Amino acid sequence: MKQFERTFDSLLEGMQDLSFASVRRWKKQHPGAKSVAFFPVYAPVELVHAAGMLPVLLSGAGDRLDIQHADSRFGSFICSIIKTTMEMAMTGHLEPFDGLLFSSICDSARNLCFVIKRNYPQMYVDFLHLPHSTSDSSVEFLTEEYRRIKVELERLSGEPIQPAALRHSIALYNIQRSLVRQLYELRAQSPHLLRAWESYVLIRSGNFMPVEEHIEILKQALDYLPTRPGKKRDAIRVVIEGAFCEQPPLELIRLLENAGCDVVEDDLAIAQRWFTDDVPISGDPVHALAESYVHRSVYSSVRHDFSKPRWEGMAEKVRSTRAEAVIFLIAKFCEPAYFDFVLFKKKVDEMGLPHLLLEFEEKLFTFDRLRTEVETFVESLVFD
Amino acid sequence: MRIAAGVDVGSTQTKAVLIGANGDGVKVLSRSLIDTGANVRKAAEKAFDECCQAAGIAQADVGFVVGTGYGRYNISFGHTQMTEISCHARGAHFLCPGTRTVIDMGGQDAKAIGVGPSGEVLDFVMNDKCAAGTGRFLANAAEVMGLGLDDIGPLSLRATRPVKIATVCTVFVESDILSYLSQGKKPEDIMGGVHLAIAKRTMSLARRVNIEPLVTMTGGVARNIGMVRALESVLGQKIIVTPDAQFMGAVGAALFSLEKLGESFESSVWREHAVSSGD
Amino acid sequence: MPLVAGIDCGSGFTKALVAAQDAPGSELRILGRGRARSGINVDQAAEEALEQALAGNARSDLNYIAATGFGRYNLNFRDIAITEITTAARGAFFLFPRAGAVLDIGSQTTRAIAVKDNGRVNTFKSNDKCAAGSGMFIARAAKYLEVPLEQVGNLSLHAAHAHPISSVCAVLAESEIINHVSSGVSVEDILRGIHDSLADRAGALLKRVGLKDELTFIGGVAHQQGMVRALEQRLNVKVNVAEDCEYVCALGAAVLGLRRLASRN
Amino acid sequence: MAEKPVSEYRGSIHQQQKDLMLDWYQRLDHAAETGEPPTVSMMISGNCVELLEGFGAIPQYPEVNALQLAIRHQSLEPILAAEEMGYAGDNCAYVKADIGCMLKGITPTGGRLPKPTLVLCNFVGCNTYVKWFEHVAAFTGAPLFVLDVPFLRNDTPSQADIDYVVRQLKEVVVKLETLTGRKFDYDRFRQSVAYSSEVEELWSQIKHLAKNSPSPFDAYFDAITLMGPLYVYRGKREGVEFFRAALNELQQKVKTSEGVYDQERFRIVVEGPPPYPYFRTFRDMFASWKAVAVASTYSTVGGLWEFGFRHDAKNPFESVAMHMLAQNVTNRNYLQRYDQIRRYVQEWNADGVIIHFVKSCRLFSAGQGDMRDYFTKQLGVPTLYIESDLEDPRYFAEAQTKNRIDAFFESLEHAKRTAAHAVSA
Repeated sequence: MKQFERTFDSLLEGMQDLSFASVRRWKKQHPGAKSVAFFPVYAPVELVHAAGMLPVLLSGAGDRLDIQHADSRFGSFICSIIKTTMEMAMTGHLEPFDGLLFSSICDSARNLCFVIKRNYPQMYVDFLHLPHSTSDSSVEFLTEEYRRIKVELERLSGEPIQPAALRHSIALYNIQRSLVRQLYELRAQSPHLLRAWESYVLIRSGNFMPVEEHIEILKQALDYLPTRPGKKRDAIRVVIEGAFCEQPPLELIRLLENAGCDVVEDDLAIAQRWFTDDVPISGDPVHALAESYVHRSVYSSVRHDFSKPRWEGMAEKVRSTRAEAVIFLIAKFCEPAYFDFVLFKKKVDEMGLPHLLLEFEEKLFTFDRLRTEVETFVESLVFD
Repeated sequence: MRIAAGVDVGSTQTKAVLIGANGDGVKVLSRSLIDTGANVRKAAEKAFDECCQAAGIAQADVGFVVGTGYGRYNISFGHTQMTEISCHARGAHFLCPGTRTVIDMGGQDAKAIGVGPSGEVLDFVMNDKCAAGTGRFLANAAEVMGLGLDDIGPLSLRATRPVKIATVCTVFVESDILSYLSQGKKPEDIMGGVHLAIAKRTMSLARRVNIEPLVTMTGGVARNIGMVRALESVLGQKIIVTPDAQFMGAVGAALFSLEKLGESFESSVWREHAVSSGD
Repeated sequence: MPLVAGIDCGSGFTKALVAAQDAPGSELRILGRGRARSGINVDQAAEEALEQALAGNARSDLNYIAATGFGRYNLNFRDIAITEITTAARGAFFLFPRAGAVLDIGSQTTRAIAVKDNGRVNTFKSNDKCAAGSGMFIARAAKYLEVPLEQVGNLSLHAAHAHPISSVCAVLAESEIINHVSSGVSVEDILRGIHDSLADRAGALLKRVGLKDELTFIGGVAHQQGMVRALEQRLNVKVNVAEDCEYVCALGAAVLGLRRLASRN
Repeated sequence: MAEKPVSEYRGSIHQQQKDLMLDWYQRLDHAAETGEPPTVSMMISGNCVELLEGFGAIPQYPEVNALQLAIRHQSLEPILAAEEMGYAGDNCAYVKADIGCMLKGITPTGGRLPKPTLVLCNFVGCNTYVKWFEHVAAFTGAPLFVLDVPFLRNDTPSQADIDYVVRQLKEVVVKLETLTGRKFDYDRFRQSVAYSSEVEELWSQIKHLAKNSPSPFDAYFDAITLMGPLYVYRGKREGVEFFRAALNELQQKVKTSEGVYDQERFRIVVEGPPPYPYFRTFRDMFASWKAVAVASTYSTVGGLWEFGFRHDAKNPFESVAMHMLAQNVTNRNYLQRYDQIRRYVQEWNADGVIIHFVKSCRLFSAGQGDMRDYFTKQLGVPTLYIESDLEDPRYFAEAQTKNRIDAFFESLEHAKRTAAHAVSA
């Protein structure tokens, strides 16, 4: 099992590969098969999988792509992931994908959907309206919306999606998500066995590989990690909140840990653990997916359930992981996260929890400013 | 001979140009360049005065003066005003015949201008709310490095492994630079990185206009060879820079003055255009 | 008698402060201060500054060296590295224990720090992108307005009516200043406008971390009376400025160094 | 550059509009004191004001408060107040101004604003609204109902979309019955829908008058002034009367060919909200070129009627749903907006397009560079792109903005002259 250590590096490599070699490889292995990419945050990957296509969750371009065209289409005050995704499109990086789906997370992402639609007519580009309310009519509507997408996907793949196939896909993703949940429990229990950046790499790698492969990797990880050498350290248990869409540089997550934080919970690559429980396999699978989204999703700044305030979800996270502080990690220009920060901050203040707000962009090369702020935060908690 | 003047009151420097027209064409008679400083009105007068002296021409003999640049409304002796966008296009068209795109990097604006066959502005884009890519951006970077504005360009050309600059926010680039210095990075690599970052950012915006050859660079930053090379590498084509790059706005203004003097579309200026845009 | 040094490795200058504690629990006594240009070699600059700060005491008598500031990790002979935010709070608290907040306007960044009653950092906030304004900004404005930096503070005191700078981006604000100049606004009024707008921006940061009736103002800009008065008037608080305000972080480092030393023995 | 002409509407309807809006604010003030009539906070975009009539309730529009504040140069104080409590520089300044006012008890008119009986988030397209109204509810303690309007993914809404919205509208009715203790008056609702269709017909005719040259009014700056009654009084007799008067007055101007300026030099289409903190300054920049807006997308935020849609008293709920889903600019997809502007340029015979990017509103602004690309490169329509904000005065750079606008019209002018020259030669 020792060789598992090397897995992190290979996964990291795949994660940072903008040529999407893994996708190209998969398509070579499955002649004629297609691949559909999703813009963050959540995506009904089961529908794509059931259609015999490879779903891929995009996460921007990190620090590996310079913006040389996208500024001409998107102006100031627009977040980085919008521009890097546009840049990827304008520089042919999205070529391996036959379809691209967006959902109702924010206004910028939605407009990007239609801008890409105009510029790349050969590609199947669609917009998925995920309800902002949780009434029964929302479930009914989303079921219909999924049926609409299903028809489009069937047109793309040329094959009808059989209910049995969809149930099979749901079952697979149920397994994947439960393994990811176990991984998070392990980390919250013994952060010294699994560093935050490692768990991040482990789950985010699921974004671009077949779910079957990802399940194997997660199983190996869960077998190996408990046996992994490592000693508990004196660190502050923190929850990371706000990085659900644009992803922070890995270096920033490492920086948090080196500065003396144990990240015991986070909302990084949140789609990999979107549901709080398994999606039912009985009954109409499309309805099951819709019903699960409306009633059994994790709380998120881009999903609204006004019967369960999101800040209560955060409070619950803090309690269940016995966290000592919350670090708000918010992408520059991310309006949903910044709006939520106000009400979340109100909550952490009520709870008497120390918190720190850090602004990031997926592309950062120097970290002195951020390091100083994180270290100060830690010092303010450890020095008497 | 008809004599006309153009005065370009920029945010950092004020430029004046005299041109004369007679039967056999139009030529630049003299130029002057001074720091704008805190008194814009005076700067304009001084530049104009120096320019006339250089040409040995009495101010009274100058038929018409067009003012341009941010301080254009402070030119007490100016007869009318034009924006520097129109003037740069006209000037570049005149001095660099065949110009189809002008990239102007000035003190507080960076612009790309699409130029038509008769020197008219077809389309233009200027730096948005973010001041990246302006001359001041470079000046600030140079200052943080403790370097002179004239040194950074040549220095940046010596970069072997240019550093990566993520943000083009002037303020944050300054702390980036400090970080790199404390990491012991070489000044030329830091400056190389800064120039490249600005070039990419500027072109990314400039692509809003059709960038067609010939591309002429104007404005104070055109003197910065490092910036010119960086832009060429990002753009993938040659950029023309004349010794008069900085005076382009003033030259254009002077040409408009000449037009106002009746040297209109039928004038030698326009005949010359016809010839130059023919080849 | 334990001897401790706090060394603030700033981007421009390295400042050292040596202090002693005569008896356990007693007030710490400052023995000397020293500064040197930081340059490339932090250790060298630190040694130089330390030499002055030792004020005759033997280098070998130093029991503990706490490094702070931008280059803290480049100081190889440190016992501990602490951020300039933590040490600013401690130093300010040592000098003005009643001030609940610290404002630090350096050349690059502006920072507001809320201090707990024992000198610990409660919360802090730095100016962010697109909303910058710091010493460097004033320096550039002064240069453009052809005013020596040391006169800026006084000139702005003699403004007839301040001419506000509205833009939050430092560079666009510079353009605004230029446009004010083009429209003939007096240098005094512009400088006062700059101080007022910086004060407002600092005020916004301070209110976010929590501002009461007294604050301690540190950093290079603290030398400018115009800025101090702008803060007092617009935030309507008591503003403390230490006469040697550039040593506050070094002092804070010494204070914390002494604590670590005590906890070690 | 020509001398500066008068840059304001000359006529009587602007005063009538002021009176109507003042009357509305007075009724809100009365509601604040007596609790009567019930009030509902809604967003302007795709508002369902007709539904409120069924309860004799009146609307509150946070945006109207915010923009009134900005026009009166009072928006910065509440914005700063909101930022002090944690709102970011990058959050929509409408929201910050509104929340800031709530905290500081500021209102645009000085009168009081009632705690809304219901905060009805008729979210159409603008994701920020979901947050905004959630915050309003959180800070006022007023009950919140989020009316989830599916974004228009294709050119027309599906039956599922319409059914979904109708179902929710009926849920709102039930909710309001319990909150107000009043029975929903279906006939009054239907009557209101009928008034709306009349108003919409009149408003549409007004919009089409701008096809005349000279245009009798500025379809951006003047249209904005006429929008108030459109949102507050659309479903009422007063609304019908006001817009009939407006149409008559403007038709008279057309008869006597009285334009906005003594001589109309340029016809433009404007995309994006205006910089309210510098509304007059901004208008003057166009006035100095005698450039008149013949159409604008912003004036279709509340509803898009010049292309034929009307509310329908025969199917009141369905037509209200249709209006929310497909007949306002914010819930229509981005490419439909391109096409809307294209039609304006061609059918209203414009010389160019002005795109005003506002920092606060990503719904409007994200991707406007691509929009510009479509017009300049695909259609060859001269297009100017400028940036500031609709509420936050800190993002308006006067000299830069004027410089860009002057340069744009200089180039249009030059193009006209070159063309003229080409003909004469």
